[in-house]
Amino acid sequence: MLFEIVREPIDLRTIENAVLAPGCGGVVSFFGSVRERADDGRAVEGLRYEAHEAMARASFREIADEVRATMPEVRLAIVHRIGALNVGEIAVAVVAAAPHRAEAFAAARFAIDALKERSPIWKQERYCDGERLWVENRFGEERR
Amino acid sequence: MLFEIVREPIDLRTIENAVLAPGCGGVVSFFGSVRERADDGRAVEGLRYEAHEAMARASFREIADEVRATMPEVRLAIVHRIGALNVGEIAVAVVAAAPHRAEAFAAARFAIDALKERSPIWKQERYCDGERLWVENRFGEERR
Amino acid sequence: MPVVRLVAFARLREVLGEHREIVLPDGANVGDLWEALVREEPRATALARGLRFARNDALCSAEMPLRDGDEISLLPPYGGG
Amino acid sequence: MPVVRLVAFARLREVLGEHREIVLPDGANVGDLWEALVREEPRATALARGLRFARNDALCSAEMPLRDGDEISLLPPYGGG
Repeated sequence: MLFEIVREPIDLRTIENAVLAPGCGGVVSFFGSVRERADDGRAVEGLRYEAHEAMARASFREIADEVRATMPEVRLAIVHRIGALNVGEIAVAVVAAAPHRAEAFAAARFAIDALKERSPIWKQERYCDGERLWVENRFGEERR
Repeated sequence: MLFEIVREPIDLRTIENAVLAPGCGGVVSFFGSVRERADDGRAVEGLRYEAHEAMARASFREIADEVRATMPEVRLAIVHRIGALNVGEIAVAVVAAAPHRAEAFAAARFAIDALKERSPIWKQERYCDGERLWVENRFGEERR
Repeated sequence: MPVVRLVAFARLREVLGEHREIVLPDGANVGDLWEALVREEPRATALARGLRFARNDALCSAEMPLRDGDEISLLPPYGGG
Repeated sequence: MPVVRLVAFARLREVLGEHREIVLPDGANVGDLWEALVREEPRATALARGLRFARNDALCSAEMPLRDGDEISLLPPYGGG
């Protein structure tokens, strides 16, 4: 179990190893990386993330507690990177390990959806034309 | 895009790299590994998989074609290992990359469910008590 | 008389062997092949549940006629993943 | 009179600065703090939509009374993931 805000590149294998257990045969990993184009098609140079770090980590633990309330065998890790990220770099990783795959899928999906809704993290898109824009998560409509 | 039956240990990073593309911001990986206990609780020493290799690869490509029919932007990889596997080793990996996470989750889930139902692959569980048993996938009821 | 190559997997491989060639009467189909195998090796009878057949790497029905040189695969219920 | 430490994020940080200390009248609450900030920096008015407050790392309402030494965070709509 691993709940972190990090400033360095995210290594998925380390995160997966943190949740693996001999009883967990199904592992679902989600990672979101910086796309070269924004939703409106504009060329992206990179992103900048910032977070209320203490509250963000607390929100990750709260999300994991909610998952375990309905699926006690799930082991979860949530890691978000902040600072400047280039196109192709990983911004967020969620890994869920469970004895059965249905729970691993459900837990990973719940965790990334909940993170976008309730974790105090902000994203600034930096476009190749020089503009910078704080982009909010919208709900009922997907961004990534 | 990568559709393989392999005899060597599966390296997830290689598979993820095969589907990553600059427009794909969301990646969902599923991997199934050998659990130390069978569903009935018996201690497992290892598994042995075999496959009709040509038909299994063809079934993976067919699954990917079906995914792309409804979600043309999804990039998919499906790799299954055969031969003898120890507890903790990865037997199967499915990686789906898409511009948005909903499609990546849906594609990965569809692919692993379809593989279990229609790919000609067989699993023999080898228990610590010396018994060996060919285990079938059951449907309507989950095994991993 | 067609000569077909038989390939069996998993439990069926253990009972029938992995590969063999079989000579069948003219006009025989895949189901006839299975009947011949069961006559020869009665332990295979118990393995008919969920059995699928493939001819030259494509699933086929028991009614598929056999042609000389066909490769027929016997596929018990799957367990991959 | 309570002295609180203000922490602003994203757009609000760009307008208000990252950290500052603010003295408020006795009995003031978090909403009063926001009103004082908007009077001082009218560009913040446009950023009220979706704004959330936290007091000492826990979300709180605008009615939360301020105490000396509180850290108040201004959280615009989230964009993580």
